[in-house]
This record gives sequence, C-alpha cells and structure tokens, in this order.
Amino acid sequence: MRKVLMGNHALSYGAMLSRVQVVAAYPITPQTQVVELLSEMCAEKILDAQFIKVESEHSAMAACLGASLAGARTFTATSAQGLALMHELLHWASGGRLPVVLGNINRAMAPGWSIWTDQNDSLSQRDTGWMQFYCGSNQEVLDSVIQAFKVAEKLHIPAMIILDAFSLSHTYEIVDVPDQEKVDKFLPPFQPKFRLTPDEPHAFGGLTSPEHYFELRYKLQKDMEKAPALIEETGQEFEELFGRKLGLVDPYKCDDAEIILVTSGTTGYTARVAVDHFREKGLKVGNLRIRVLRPFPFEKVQSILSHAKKVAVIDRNISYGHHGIFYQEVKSALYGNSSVPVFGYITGLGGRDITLNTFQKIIEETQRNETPPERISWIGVKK
Amino acid sequence: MRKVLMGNHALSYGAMLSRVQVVAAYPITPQTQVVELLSEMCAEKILDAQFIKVESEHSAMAACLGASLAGARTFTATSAQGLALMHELLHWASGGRLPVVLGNINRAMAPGWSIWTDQNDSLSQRDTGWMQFYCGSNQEVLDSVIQAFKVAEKLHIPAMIILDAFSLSHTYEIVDVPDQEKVDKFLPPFQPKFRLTPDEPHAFGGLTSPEHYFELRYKLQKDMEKAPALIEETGQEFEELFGRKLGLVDPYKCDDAEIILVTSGTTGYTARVAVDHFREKGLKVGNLRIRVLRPFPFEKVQSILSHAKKVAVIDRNISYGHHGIFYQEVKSALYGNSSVPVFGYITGLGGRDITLNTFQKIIEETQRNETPPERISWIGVKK
Amino acid sequence: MVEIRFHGRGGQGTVVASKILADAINKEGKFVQAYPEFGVERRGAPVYAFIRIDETPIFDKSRIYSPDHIVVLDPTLIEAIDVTEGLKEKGWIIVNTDKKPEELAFPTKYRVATIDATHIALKHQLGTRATPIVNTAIVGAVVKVLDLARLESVIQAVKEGVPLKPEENAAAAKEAYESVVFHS
Amino acid sequence: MVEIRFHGRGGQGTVVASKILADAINKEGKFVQAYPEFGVERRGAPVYAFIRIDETPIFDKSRIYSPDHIVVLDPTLIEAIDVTEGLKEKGWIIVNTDKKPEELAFPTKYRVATIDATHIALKHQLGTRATPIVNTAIVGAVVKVLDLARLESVIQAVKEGVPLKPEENAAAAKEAYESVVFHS
Amino acid sequence: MKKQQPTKKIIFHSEKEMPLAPYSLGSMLHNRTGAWRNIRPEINLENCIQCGICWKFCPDVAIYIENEYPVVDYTYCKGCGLCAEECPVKCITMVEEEK
Amino acid sequence: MKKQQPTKKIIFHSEKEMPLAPYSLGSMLHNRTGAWRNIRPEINLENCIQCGICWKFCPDVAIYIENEYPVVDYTYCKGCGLCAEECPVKCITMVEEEK
Amino acid sequence: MNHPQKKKQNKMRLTLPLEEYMHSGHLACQGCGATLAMRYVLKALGQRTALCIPACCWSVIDGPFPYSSLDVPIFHCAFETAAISAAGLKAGLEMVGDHETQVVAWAGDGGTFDIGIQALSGVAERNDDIIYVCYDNEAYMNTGIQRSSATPFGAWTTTTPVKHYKNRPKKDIDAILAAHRIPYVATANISYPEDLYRKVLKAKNIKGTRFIHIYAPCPSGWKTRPEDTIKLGKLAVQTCIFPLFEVEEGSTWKINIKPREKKPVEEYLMRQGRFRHLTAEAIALIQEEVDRRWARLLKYEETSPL
Amino acid sequence: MNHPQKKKQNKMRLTLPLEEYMHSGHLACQGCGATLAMRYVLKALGQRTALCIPACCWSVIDGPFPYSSLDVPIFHCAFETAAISAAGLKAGLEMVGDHETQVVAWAGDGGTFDIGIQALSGVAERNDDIIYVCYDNEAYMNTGIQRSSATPFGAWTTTTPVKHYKNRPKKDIDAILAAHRIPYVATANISYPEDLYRKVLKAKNIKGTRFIHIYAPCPSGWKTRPEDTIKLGKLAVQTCIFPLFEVEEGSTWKINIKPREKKPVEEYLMRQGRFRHLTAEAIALIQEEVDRRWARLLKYEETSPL
Ligand SMILES: Cc1ncc(C[n+]2csc(CCOP(=O)(O)OP(=O)(O)O)c2C)c(N)n1
Ligand SMILES: Cc1ncc(C[n+]2csc(CCOP(=O)(O)OP(=O)(O)O)c2C)c(N)n1
Ligand code: SF4
Ligand code: SF4
Ligand code: SF4
Ligand code: SF4
Ligand code: SF4
Ligand code: SF4
Ligand SMILES: [Mg+2]
Ligand SMILES: [Mg+2]
Repeated sequence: MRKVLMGNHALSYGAMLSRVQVVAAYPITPQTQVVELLSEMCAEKILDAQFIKVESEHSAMAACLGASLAGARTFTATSAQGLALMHELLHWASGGRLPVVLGNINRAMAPGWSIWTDQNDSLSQRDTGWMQFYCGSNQEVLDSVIQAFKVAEKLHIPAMIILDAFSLSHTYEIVDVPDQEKVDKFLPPFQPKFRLTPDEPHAFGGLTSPEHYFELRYKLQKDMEKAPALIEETGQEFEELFGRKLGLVDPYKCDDAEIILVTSGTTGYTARVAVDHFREKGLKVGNLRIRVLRPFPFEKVQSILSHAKKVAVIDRNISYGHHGIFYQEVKSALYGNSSVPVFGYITGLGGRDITLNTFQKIIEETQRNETPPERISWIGVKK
Repeated sequence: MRKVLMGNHALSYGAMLSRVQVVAAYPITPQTQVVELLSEMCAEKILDAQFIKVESEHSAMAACLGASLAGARTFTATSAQGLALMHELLHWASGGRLPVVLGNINRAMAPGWSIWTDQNDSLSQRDTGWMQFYCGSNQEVLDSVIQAFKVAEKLHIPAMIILDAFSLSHTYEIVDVPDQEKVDKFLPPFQPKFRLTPDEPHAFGGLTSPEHYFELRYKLQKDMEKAPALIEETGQEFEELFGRKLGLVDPYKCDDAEIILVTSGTTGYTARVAVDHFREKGLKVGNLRIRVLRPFPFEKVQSILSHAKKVAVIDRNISYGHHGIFYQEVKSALYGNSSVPVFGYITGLGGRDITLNTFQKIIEETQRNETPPERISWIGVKK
Repeated sequence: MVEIRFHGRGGQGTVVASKILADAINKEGKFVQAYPEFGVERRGAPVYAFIRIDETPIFDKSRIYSPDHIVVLDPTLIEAIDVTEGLKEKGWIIVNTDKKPEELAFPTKYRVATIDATHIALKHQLGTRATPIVNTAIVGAVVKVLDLARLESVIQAVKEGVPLKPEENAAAAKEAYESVVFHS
Repeated sequence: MVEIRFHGRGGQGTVVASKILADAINKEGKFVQAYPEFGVERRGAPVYAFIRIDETPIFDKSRIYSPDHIVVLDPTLIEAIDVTEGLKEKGWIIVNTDKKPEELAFPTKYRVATIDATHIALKHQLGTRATPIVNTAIVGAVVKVLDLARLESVIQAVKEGVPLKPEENAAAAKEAYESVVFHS
Repeated sequence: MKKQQPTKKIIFHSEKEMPLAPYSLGSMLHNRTGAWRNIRPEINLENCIQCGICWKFCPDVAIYIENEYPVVDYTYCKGCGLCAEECPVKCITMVEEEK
Repeated sequence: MKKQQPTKKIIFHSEKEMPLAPYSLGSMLHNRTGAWRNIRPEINLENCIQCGICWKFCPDVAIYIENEYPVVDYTYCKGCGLCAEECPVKCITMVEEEK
Repeated sequence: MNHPQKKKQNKMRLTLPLEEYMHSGHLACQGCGATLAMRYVLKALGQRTALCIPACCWSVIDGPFPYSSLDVPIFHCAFETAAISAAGLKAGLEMVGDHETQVVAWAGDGGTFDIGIQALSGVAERNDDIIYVCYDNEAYMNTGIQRSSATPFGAWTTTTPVKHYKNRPKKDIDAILAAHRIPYVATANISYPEDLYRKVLKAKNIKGTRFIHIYAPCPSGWKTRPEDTIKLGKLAVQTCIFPLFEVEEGSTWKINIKPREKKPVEEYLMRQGRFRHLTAEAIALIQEEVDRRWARLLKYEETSPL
Repeated sequence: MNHPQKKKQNKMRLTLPLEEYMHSGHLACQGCGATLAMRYVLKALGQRTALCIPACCWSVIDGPFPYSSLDVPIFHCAFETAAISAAGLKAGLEMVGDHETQVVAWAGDGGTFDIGIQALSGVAERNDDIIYVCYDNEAYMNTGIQRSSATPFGAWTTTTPVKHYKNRPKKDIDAILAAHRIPYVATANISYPEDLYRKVLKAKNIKGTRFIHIYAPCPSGWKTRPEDTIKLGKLAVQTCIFPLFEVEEGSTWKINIKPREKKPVEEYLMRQGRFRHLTAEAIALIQEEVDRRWARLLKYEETSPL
C-alpha cells in the first residue's frame, strides 16, 4: 500500500513487518518517532513484541544482545550520542555473533549539541564489525530493515540501517508498505545456529586466550566476506517478490561517465538531480551511491569507478587528522586497481544543507583540476 | 635516572612528571598498575593531584572533561572495554577542544573476554578526533606522555598514548626517568585559551545549529593539520633537553630498502630484529614504524614508502568487512602518490604472539608475489 | 515540480497540514515529499513546513529555498517575519485572514489568496478562540487555489490524518475549498 | 643475549624475582627486559616469568620460547609440568631444592644447579614453612651460576625491590649466591 | 531589576571570527519572544497591592519593577498567563493580541 | 554426588573445528587443580560424625560422599584448609605435601 | 504606561532577592516550570556558580551557540554525566586555585533518575562536593514526552500510550539518595519559591554532595494550561503527591509542609491532559499509593534520626 | 582410602541437596567465598537457570573458552550490563516460548554497586522478572584489589593505600534497592548456607525483580587465610557488620539473625590483612558506624511495614 510515511515510521514499519520479538530502545532526537510508533503498535497489539523501555542506549543494546542470544528477533533504533553510548556493546554484538538490527538516524556528534545530520556518528562505528546500510529514501529504509534481518540472521552478524536526520527521518515520502503475508514468505522466523537455553547449556563469551581468539575473529571476517554476494542475492529475491531492488551500490549513469560522484545517504539522491542537470549541459557525470559501507563493496566500487576519468568522493563526515571517510575507503579500495584521480570533498557537516549548488562547486572544481589540489576540499565552509 | 619500569609505571611516571592536576580513572586489566601507582603517588604526596576514583570509565572521561574545562591538566588511563565505554565522551573531548591525555593499553575487544593485546580498541577510536601515539618501548611511553601534553595543550586537542598489553604494559624495561626540573622547563603549566570560570561566564557546548557547526569542526581539522609539524618540533625540543627523539614515524633502514614493512606498537620494534635478520641474509628490508596515526603523517609515509619496491603493512587489528586498518590508511595515503605494490597482513589478534617467524612468513610472501594475491593475508591463523 | 512553504506557529499543526496535503497528493497518484523545519518547535514561535510535488519520483533531498507558493496559517506572522523570502515571482501567497486579498500589502509580483480559516475552524468547533485549529481548513484552500488534488482526496486525507473530529475537520476543509477568495 | 625462564607458583613472588634480577642487571649497565606470563595468576597454580639480558638495547618484543636457562622456584613443579620445554642444550636448570644437582633426573644435555632456597629463606625469617619466600634467595643463586652481575648489585637491587625485610632478603640473596651448588 | 535591553544577533562571516570551541558570547536578549504571544497581560495598577507575586512567578523574567510597581516587558512576555492567574487581586487581565 | 572424572582438554586444530562464537563445549574437569595444593587434608574417618560440614563448605567441590562418608578428591582439592578448619570434631588434618 | 504616580509610594513586597541571573529571550515554552526553578536557584547561589547541564530541556532553553540566557558559566555535558562532570569541574577548579565557585549539576528527571543515576550514585558515594539539582517534569520532555522512571503511575506519554499507560510507580529518587547518606537531600517546588530558596541557601553552606529535587510542571508535556503551572505545584503539595521535605545525613527526616487536609489526588490529576484517560479505579489506586507514601514519610520523620 | 566400613552406617546429615551444578577444576583461588555462593545458589535454583555474568572474578573462575564449570548456561556480558542483559535474555526467552527458565544476573560488588547500578536501577524500576545476585567481596578483585563502593571504611586496597585508606563507608546497596520497592531484597552469607538456600528458593517463587546480596570473603583480596573464609562470614554476622535480613516490597523489614551478644568489630577486622594498619581510633569509628547501622536496621524492622 502506498502510504505517506516519515523515515522514522518507515523504520518502525520495517521492524513490524519483520515481526521483531524484542525491542529495547531509548529516545533521542531525531529518532523518537521510531520508538513512539513501536510503542503504539505494541499497545494496539499490531505487533507482538516485548518492548523494554530502558534507561539508556547502553542498556538498550545490552537488552538486545540478551534477547538475541535467546533466539529472538531483536530491534533497536538510536542516533548520534545514543549510538556512541552503545559503542562497547556494538563490539559485543558482532563478536558474539548476534544478528541485532539497529536503525540509526545520522546526526552530528556533540559538542556543541547538534540534532542535525552528518555521518560521523555511524562512521565512527565502522570498525565495530557491523554491517552498515546507508539509505537514500524512506522506501529504502523500510525495505532495508527486512532485508537486513535476512542477511544478518544468515550470517550471525548485526546490521545497522542508517538514515539522515530530518532529510529522511522527518521527511514524508511515499512508501509502498508491503503485505505482511508476502514479507513472511520472504523472511521466515529467526533460526539461530546457536542460542542460550538450559537444554543445551553453553557459556557464551568466556575468557578467550591467544590460543583461540584469532581464529574466532577470522571466522567473523570470513563470514563478513560472504555478505556482499548474499546482500545482492537477497536483493534479487526481494525484487522478485516486491519489484524493488537494492544492491551494494546504486550507480546512476555511470557507464559512460567521465566524472563519477561517490555519494551516500540522501546526498546520493540529490546527486542524481545534479547528474541530470550537468548531463543536460553536456557534461558526462555519473553518480555512485554507496549503499553498503560494511562489508565494503570492493568489486563493485573498483569495477564501476575504474572506468571514469575522475572520481569525486563527497563526505558528510570527517576523520579528524585524516580526511573524509568515504574518500579514504574508496582510495584504499582503488589502490593497485586503478589510477583514476580521486578528489575528496567534505561538506554538509552538522546539517548544513547539500544542494544542487554544492554539487555545482564540486563538479566545477573536479573539472578544473587534473589531480586533487588539496588533501581535502571543503565545500560550503565560511572561510 | 635509569630505572627498570613496567610500561604501566612508565605511564604513571610520565603523568607525574607532567604534574597532572586531576586524574580520574577506573581499573581494568592490563591497566591497573597505572592507577595503583598514581594512587600511591598521591598518598605519598609525590604528586599533588586530585584523584577521582570513579565508578566507570564513562565517568572517568566525563570527570576529566570537567576538570580540563576548568583549566587543569588532566590524565586518565584505560584499556579496551573501558576505552569503548568512553567512546561518546571521546568525541566530547575533541569537539570541546579539551586537551586531556589518556593512556590506553591495547587489549582485544570482547567477547570472548580477552586481556591480551591487539589494536582494535584504540583503532575503533580513530574517528573520534583524538591524536593517537603508538608506543614501542616503555621509554617512549614515558616520553610520549610529556610531549603529548605539550602538543595537546597547544592545539586544544586531546591525545591518546597507546601501548600493547603485557608486551609493554607488564614488561619491565630500562627507562631513563628524567628530572622533574628539566621536565618543568620543557612543559610549563597549562595555559588554556579558554576555560570555565564565573569570572568570564560562557556556556560551553550549547546547541549548535547548521549555521555554525561546520565552521567549528573545520577549525578542529585545521588545528589537527598543524599537529604533524608541531609533533616533530616538540620532539626536537625534547631531544635537545633529554637526548631522545620521537617523531611522527620511526623509519629503520628504509633508505635503500626494497621491501618496507609498515608496523606500529611493539611489533614495530620486533620488526627491527627481522630487518636485521633479513639484511644479514642479503635482503634489503626496512621498517617504517608509524608512531602517530592521528593526525596521519601523510608526507612522511608518502615520501618514505614511495622509494620502496614493495610495502608490507602489518596489522594487529581488522576492520571487519574491510581489511587491516593501517593497510587501509596507508593505501589511502599513497593513492595518487605512488604505485608501489602494498601488501596487507593481519596477525596477532587477541594476543597471538608476533615473532621473527611471523615476519619471515610475511617477507617471504611479499617477495614471492608481484602484487597482493588476496585482499588480506592472514599470518598465523590455524586454518 | 511544485514547491510550497507553510508558515505557522508552534502548536497550530503546520506540519500536520503539510502531511495531510501530502496524503491527498498521494491519493492522486502523484509524487510528494513533505518536511518540517529541522529544529526546536515551541508553542507560539514561528515554524515552517515544506512540500514538494511532482509527476515523477522526487530525488532532490535538499531544502526548499525558493518556493513556488507560500501558505500563511497565522496572519500575525506577516509582521513578525519576512514570509515572502525566496518566493518565486507569480507565486501564490495563501493567507488565513478575514481580509480580502487586495487588502493585504504584498508586492504585486505575487498572487494572493485569502481564506478565513479561523472563522471556519471555530464554526466547525475546531479549537478555541485563542487557539483555533485552522490547519485542515487551510489545506482545503491550498488544494483549491493551486489545483493540486480533487476535493474527495483532500476530504479522505483529512479524515485519515487528524487525531480527533474527522468529520468536522473534513467539513472545514471542504468549506475552505469552496470559499477561498482568489483571482487566478 | 641471554634468555631465562622462571618457574614458580602463584604467590611465590616469581615475577618479583625476575624484576629484582632485572634491577641488578640494570645496575651493571646492561640491557634487560623482564615480563610475567600474560595471564591469570592464582595462588598455588604454576606461573612463569621471563627475562632477556643483552649488552645492547633489546628490540625483540616477542615472547621467549627457547630459553637459554630456566629457574625453578618450587621443586614440585618438576612433576607437574615439563619445565625444560624449549630449553636450549647446555642450558642451566637452577632448582630450589635440598637435593644435589646429580640427584635430579634431568637429561644430561642440560646443566643443573641447586640451591636450598627454602632453607635459606626460613633461616632469614622470610615466610612460613608452608609458604617460604624464596625469590630473593633464588636471585642470588641465579646471578652466581650465570655470572650476570656483581653481588653488590644484587644486594642493592634486593633491598630496593622487596616490600618488607630488606636486610633479611639481602642476606638470603647473599647466602644463596655463596652456597649455590653447581659444576660449570 | 531594570528593563532589559534587546541585543543584536551575533553573526560570524567567517570561521576566523568564531571561537575555538562552541561557547557563548552573548545573551539571548536579541530573541524577542514577545512575538510568540497570543494573549497579552495587562496590569491594572489601580488595584495592584504591590505584592510582587506576578514578578516572582514570571518564567520569562518579563515583569520588571519600576517605581515600586510591576511592569510587563512586552518585548519578551510570551503570554503564558501565569501572572494574571496568580495575582491575588486579579488586577492582571489577559487580552487577545490583535491579528 | 559421585567422584568426578577428569576430562580431556579440547584442542582445535583449525578454525573449522571451532564454533561460530566463543561458547563452551566442555567442563573444566580436565584442570586438575590438585596440583595447586601445598597442604593436603586428610580425614580421619574414625572420628567423623558424618555431619557433612566439610562437604558443604568445600569451595572446590572436592569432597564427595561415598558410603555415607566424606572423601577428599585429591585430583581437585586445592588444599585451602577450610574443611579441616570447619570440621566440628577436628578429624581432618592438613598435612604438608611432599616436595 | 499608565503608571499610578498618584498612589502612595509603598515599597514592593518582594520575598526573593531582586537580582536576576537568568534573562529573558530564552527558549522555554510558555509557563515552563523548569525555567522558574533555575531562576530561583540562581537567586540563592549567586554569580559565583558554575552549572553542568546534561541534555534536557534546559540545554535548549538556555539558547543556542553563541548565546546563553544565564549570567553564570555552563558546561553543557553529556546526558549521562551531570554529576560527575560537576565533580570533575569542581576538582579542576580547586586545582587551579578557585575554591569558592559552587558547582552545580543541573539535570532533568531523565538525566537523574535514569541515564544519570550511576554517575550520581558514584558522586554521592564519594561525597564529592557538588550540589545536584534535579528539576522534575516527570518525563523526557526535550525529546518530546517519553516516559522516564519519574513519570508517575497512570500517566500518558508518547511511549506509554493511553492503552499502555505507565504502570509502574514513580521511582523514589529521594529515598534512594537518602540511602546514600549524603549530607543533604531536599525536595522543593517552584510554587513555593521561598522554601526552595531557603533550601538552596542551606545546601550552599554544606560541604559534600547535596541533592535538591524540584517539582517543575511542564505545560507542553503534561497537556496543562500554561497559566496553571503554579496551581499545579501547589496541588502537588496539598495532595501529598509531591511532599516537601528534607533529609540530613540520610537519617533525619523533616517534612516542611503538612497539609491540614489532604486534597484528593483527583483534583490534581484532572487538570492534566496526561491523566485524562484514567478510570475511577486507576485514580483510587493512585490515591492509595500516595497515602501509603505519605504515611511512610510521616513515619520516617517520627522515627528520625533513622 | 581407609574407609571405615566397620562403623555403623549412619546416613550423612546433609542440610543442602546433593545435586551439584558447579564442578571442580574451576579457577577460583583457594578458599574463595564467591565460589561457595554460586554453589549454593545453583543448588536452590536447579538446572533450568540461565546466568548473566559481567566481568568479575566469576568470569575467570568459570573457566576459559571452550570450557565452563557450570551445568547451566551463561551469558558472559559486558561489565556494566548484568541486570539488563538478564532482562533482555528473559524477554527473549519468553518470546521464543521458554517461560520457565529462571534468569539470574550474577555480579560482583563492583558490577553491582558501581558500574552496574544504573542498569540494575532501571531493571528494578521496571520490575523486570529476574533474580539479581551480587556476591560481595568488597573490592574489584578480578583486576587485583581496587576499591569499590562496597569496600568498607578503613580498608586497604591497591587504590586506597594504607596512607589513604578508604575513607567513605560502604554504600548501602540494600537500602538503595529497598528504596526501589522491588518485591524482594535479601542479604545472605556463604557461612550460612541454609539461610542462603532458603532465600534463593523464596526468591525463585516471586515474580519481578529480586535482589540477593551475598557476603563472600576473598582470601586473596582481604589478605586472609583461606581456611578462615567461613569463620569470617560468621564474624561478619556476629559483629553486625553484615547483618542478615530480608525486605519485602521495600517496606517489610525482617532481620534473620540477631546475635545475642554483638561481638566487637575488632575481632573481625584483626583477622584481615586489609585492616591491619587501623588505629584504635579508626576501629572505634568503625564500631560506631556498625552500631548506628544496626540500630537503624532494628528500627526499620520495628516500624515495618514502612
Ligand atoms: C546518550 C543520549 N541519549 C539520548 C539523548 C537524547 N535526549 C536528550 S534530552 C532527553 C530527555 C531529557 O529528559 P529529562 O532529563 O527529563 O529532561 P527534560 O527534557 O524533561 O527537561 C533525551 C532522551 C541524548 N542527548 N544523549
Ligand atoms: C567497562 C569495563 N571496565 C573495566 C573492566 C575491568 N574489570 C573487569 S572485572 C573488574 C572488577 C570486578 O569487580 P567486582 O564486580 O567486585 O567482581 P570481583 O572481581 O571482585 O569478583 C574490572 C574493574 C571491564 N571488564 N569492563
Ligand atoms: S504572561 Fe507570562 S510571560 Fe507574560 S508577563 Fe505574565 S507571567 Fe510573564
Ligand atoms: S500580582 Fe497583582 S497585586 Fe501583586 S504586584 Fe502583581 S499586579 Fe500587583
Ligand atoms: S582443603 Fe579445601 S579444597 Fe581441599 S577438600 Fe578441603 S575444603 Fe576442599
Ligand atoms: S566435617 Fe568432619 S565430622 Fe563432619 S563429615 Fe566432614 S569429616 Fe566428618
Ligand atoms: S517542554 Fe516543558 S520543561 Fe521543556 S521548555 Fe517546554 S514547558 Fe519547559
Ligand atoms: S580473588 Fe577472591 S573472589 Fe576472586 S577467585 Fe580469588 S578468592 Fe575468589
Ligand atoms: Mg524531564
Ligand atoms: Mg568484588
């Protein structure tokens, strides 16, 4: 059914349709509507789940881990400070191989307090062993939750669904809400490969000496390496049932593009407008929206970008003391595979808007230079 | 004075000689001796500091932030889970421009519980806006604390001193403990550029709208970019007084090297033994120990590595769903600057020992192949 | 693509108005995107909402700076802020007021429509004199002036979109649809 | 480079022994590195400590797998575990026991020295019969057998390195230094 | 307390003008919250017994004292109505703002 | 409770033999903590009044009951001495281990 | 202005000092109780005060960068850290030679009862030298009215919809703090500013951890009329829903106001949108619980020192 | 084995069930009280139990991967999360159809009084259906004896050196939990296993959050003789340093053992290395505080229900 939904409600619908069994969450702007709608769904008995209204995000994630270990399908949502407060537990989820799904609304990190979007919160978690799905529309948010559960549970690896504060979380868009029946067909109940039960008493997560730790972590990475193919496959299966496709990346007019923009989140959609705009002007621009950052889609990124004459990576984030994180990731992936000049742009931190004009500057600068004139090019800073 | 000190005590001495004024810390293996010695130094009145014996690492960092904002020189130490629990507050320190110095003992992240070394704990904080100094010896630990305060306070950016669990933290080495007088000369009292006082009442860290946030974060990065030169300068100044030099990187026989190992932490010292070993066999091997990961020493890494025929990056860490973190960082830095084949090796997770034999395998594999045969080469996993 | 900006005050249901309008547009099979101002809302303080409407899917996720039209739920805002900021030439200004369009002193490059939404709201028992709930009436007027959707769609969207008094709200929307004053 | 492994039991001060030895070496102007087993220590359970000694700075931070010599603080460990694991040929095995070297059944490729550290410790009022504190005596013996440092350095290191009874400990170290039984 | 004077907004034209960290540089007095008001308090001083209750309970510090009598500062008064409600002699009336 | 049987250590030759996550696959009975013992309890059953106190207070579950009498399991007894200390008739003696 | 120059020039009878450390222009909603709490507390503490404010309505009320509504310095700290940020700040000030400034943690109920309780408990255990003020509006208001553990039984919030209204009693934070045996615990109420003022002054002159729990109505979150704020505060005391008392050293309990006749809770509840769904049975339950708590408090006082 | 087949074959007189769910080979120190606590609790709860164990000695005692000393499943959880991990686990088990398993959070004093108190307070407020057991060895032992807020006044630890010995009283966690008005709070002691066993059984049959606080001597951390463990436990009760009592619904207090004659605290203190530095004055202070607490407890009982 075509509904007008805010991104936060798309998350809640995704969780509901996935028949999550345990939800534990804590409110934070701009995530609150996710929790509020889920509370209501539980009160209205549309959703048969235990909702633990915890006293912090830290406890939210801890509760999810316990529930997931029991074999229940588990969901939470948060943003920025809340995600950061979960940090230790994020490692716990991946190391413990617990396929929790978490919705994160991208919001800039304090201080100063910000409630506006940028990606530093979720990107600061790139090394925690979670899959990360960056969404560009509310439809994608809903669809991603359902697909993420499928992938996460198969691999026993947790997954994060990420959406921009306000530009998705609070923005109403038309979303096709699929039928429960069809979703059930796509996503059967969680069948964990191990679970905590007195019937088969294991101690989970005990002291692991240098004799064993390495191999267990090797297994985690090896399973992560299975994810790219599985995500693509799952996306195809989803397409067959629902007619919508989601893959690791979302290339737009890249085939013949001379300049390819690399984008993520909603920026990746506005970029399409820019691409069309510049194409009209006769410039062969394309856009590669990276949907999945973890596992990193090496093959896709390499094969698509190496055709370009220039690549411009747009980061709504920064690793202080280094540069934009997508920029770093893309360069690292291309190293040894391609020698296309890769330009790095940082823009939109703390919710500064990214508009057609932003892209205009980026494309012009990329056109103007043979190679990046600076390590970081800042777009939109009042200097 | 030449003393036999464990790495943890070297940290405590570093803090004491820096005349830290507020310490707030929470015990965790393998960091406990740091706190214990500082407790004793306070009890014995060797150190005039307030030691807040907090109830969690989270509070440890929060207390440090408050104290630092008051203008006091502030220190804490932790490891792994403790560092992870501080994560949100780490962002706070950098965004708030509070030059706290933190000693982190590198320990593998749970679950399963590990108390043994790997770098995933500190590297998971690479995007939090802290400077990161990876130490190779106890002498370096002590010296780094003092130098870090100097750099951190000048730039108003916090700094992390990082040492391997057990191989430094609990290992006794000979350390020259400098005279207090000389240290005082090198490191004058903290003169903050701003501080919280009723005499000049500011509200720190209030809501920062998209109109302002971007510029403030731009300033942080710009100051971070001043750090590399400042670190080198500070190292020179230190050398003049104490006769020991520390820079951004520590190259060993790199000038004529055909294969350069890229290492960090204690691995970077064992690597020297390997270099000597292979040099004896006639192989031109060198070692580039990266001491400072944030800010990333782009120039140094580029200029040193681009001379090599091959580069082998050794990671005692992994970003699951990607590859080794130093590997990623180095490739990203070299992209567009060099086309030397860069090999990525992961080894030593969870405290698995890194020995001459490890390097033997790495060097042999690097020799054998023209370019990296796989995205990650695992050394020492029981497959 | 049509872009509209709503001006209201915190507590007046400005965002709900844009959401109901979006619902109505959706019922027409068109594409739509609506969003509130990204900030802190306080009762009484000026607030904004935005809507984009198109025949094809909308990819632009940036904010609206040069709306085609604006809607003003509270006439006192006209004094307090510059409601026409960025408004395109020939754009409609749809104002809740008991005045006629020509009584309002807007530059002539804009077109003006007026609707006494407060009166309509009170008539249908929506809110109190001090705080009438005018948002559904406004939607009716906007749809009519800009010819965005059929009345049935609006009425259905209103009924589904309000927390209380669906019939009264629908009636208010209908009345506004029918009584808005404008010369196109 | 000389590499030594210490075997003891939790609570016996095995690590302290290695630390004191390191202090003594330091006093000699040589380079040294000492570290405990990287694990959980429990009273009574077998524990290890390691030491590397060299004339030049020590860069190798890997663990010691093939020690040049071993030191056994508690003779019952010889039954419980394989103390000679990885020990190099001609390596010294220095054991706290009241037996003579030749009474111990070690392979002949090793050299054996014995010291009745328990007896010495008790004589100097270090610990109780059930738990004598033998570590300082052991250090004295080790230094002598392996010729690592001058007696003065050891005595000074002991005095500075023990939490209690510096004189008694120093005397024990000295006595052991002087009475260790070995044929080199 | 005297009547407060509205201040100017602080505008930074470049990052160089900004402080190192986000800390405040001025008051909120530029923010004329009187614009939020729907209804306005009007004090009939004739009946006022100078008890100070209206002053005491104003959450917006929008009543100041002049010549020993309370005065509403309409620049900031948000029109919450507390003063009128709490005035013991009911000499404050809430009046609708003109639209 | 019967006497416990020591088990074998679990050894993984390759990561493939290991479980997905670090969870336990066996007991700690391979760990013969009797080796930690410095002094050993010896029960003089002649005087034992079968009160079960020694059994009850053993932190190492190293006293089992056979034919209605307590027996020390030296495979695991760490020699803490609690049983001897708490035996109401003092029929347990702590004896030094031979070295 | 029709200033009655004619009337004889009595002095205004003010029960609180004239000095203001909070100024107009702030961003609170109309009729906000939390704002009054700040105004009164600062009147008592004066300018040599430093605040640590975690995420809460007050982090918005004060105004965005580069502004502030207060004349005292503020450290806007992480949500869960009010108490320890204050303790750290205090330690730092001491070490740089400022022994005078009174450091105050200023947090909402969520930041106190829930996410901040650990840091608070730690500070209380160490008896760190700070004043902790919790202004209690009985829910997470800054994020849009979600339940906290201070939300009373029966209340609607967005996470306790009327069909699933809050079914646990309000956490007894005062008893919890009293159990920490800190030198001073007090409840206060914006409708009793003189009592509030006195308590803050008293706290100011004590060393160690002092906890002041201030009842602060929230028209936006409670769905009440802004002009009812003071009335509600009075009703809360008159119904014994929020009694005013002090506890010294965790052992000496003193009730400050004992209503001659306890008003029925219904009078209090029915003025508030958040309680409007309550049935007579639910209200009876609430009355019972209030009576029980009141009886307990009386007993504490009677048997003091405990 | 010199088994006296000759003696007449009386039955052993066992006061606890024979079944063991904890086995030998574990990694506790000699004479460890925490180990006994586990042994007794599992005897009462049986095999259909699941434990959440945060970082603490017990995460080592149980044995490393791939081993465990217990016959019940364990979730080794993050240090600060014992209570909520258990609540999450319980919710998950319920949702997968297991309504029977008793979920237990099992934490040390540090994991309870300090870093875990927030999660515990949250669970208690929601009255989540778990048993929380705190075995109290009065310091962070697993990391090598650092002070916790359970460390008693006067004690040495590595972070409270004798010159700066712990100068704050032990946090009164039982009063804090009682103030949360959970259905059941009890103290217990490994030297009184039958009382402990009874309390756990009682807790097992209650729904909601139940808190059991077990005194558990630690020879390594207290510098006591391993064979003194049981003796110390008894002295703790006989001196009223660690009284045995139960609190129901936060209001009904019952003391289980009232020593006919209170022994002087000195008898208790002087057996422990951690107190050896104490002067007569310090001991007198401790005696005073113990007397005060005991009097308070008697008063609570007397005036029950509170
Ligand atoms: C770690 C973290 N989690 C969540 C939030 C979001 N948050 C900000 S304010 C707030 C509610 C505060 O409630 P309370 O303390 O009662 O203060 P009030 O807003 O009611 O004044 C929340 C949940 C945050 N800032 N940080
Ligand atoms: C976040 C975090 N901080 C610190 C630690 C280190 N740590 C592990 S166990 C422990 C002490 C536990 O003390 P307690 O709860 O009293 O249990 P005990 O060891 O005394 O049995 C500490 C500090 C940790 N694992 N995680
Ligand atoms: S209406 Fe409210 S804001 Fe205005 S003066 Fe009265 S109390 Fe103050
Ligand atoms: S409350 Fe009324 S009587 Fe009192 S000072 Fe104000 S206006 Fe005058
Ligand atoms: S000595 Fe200790 S471990 Fe051995 S049987 Fe007796 S109580 Fe058990
Ligand atoms: S405690 Fe003594 S008397 Fe009792 S059963 Fe054991 S050995 Fe026999
Ligand atoms: S939401 Fe409530 S507490 Fe917050 S500013 Fe508004 S009235 Fe005050
Ligand atoms: S340190 Fe103490 S609590 Fe921990 S295992 Fe040893 S005796 Fe038991
Ligand atoms: Mg609140
Ligand atoms: Mg403990």
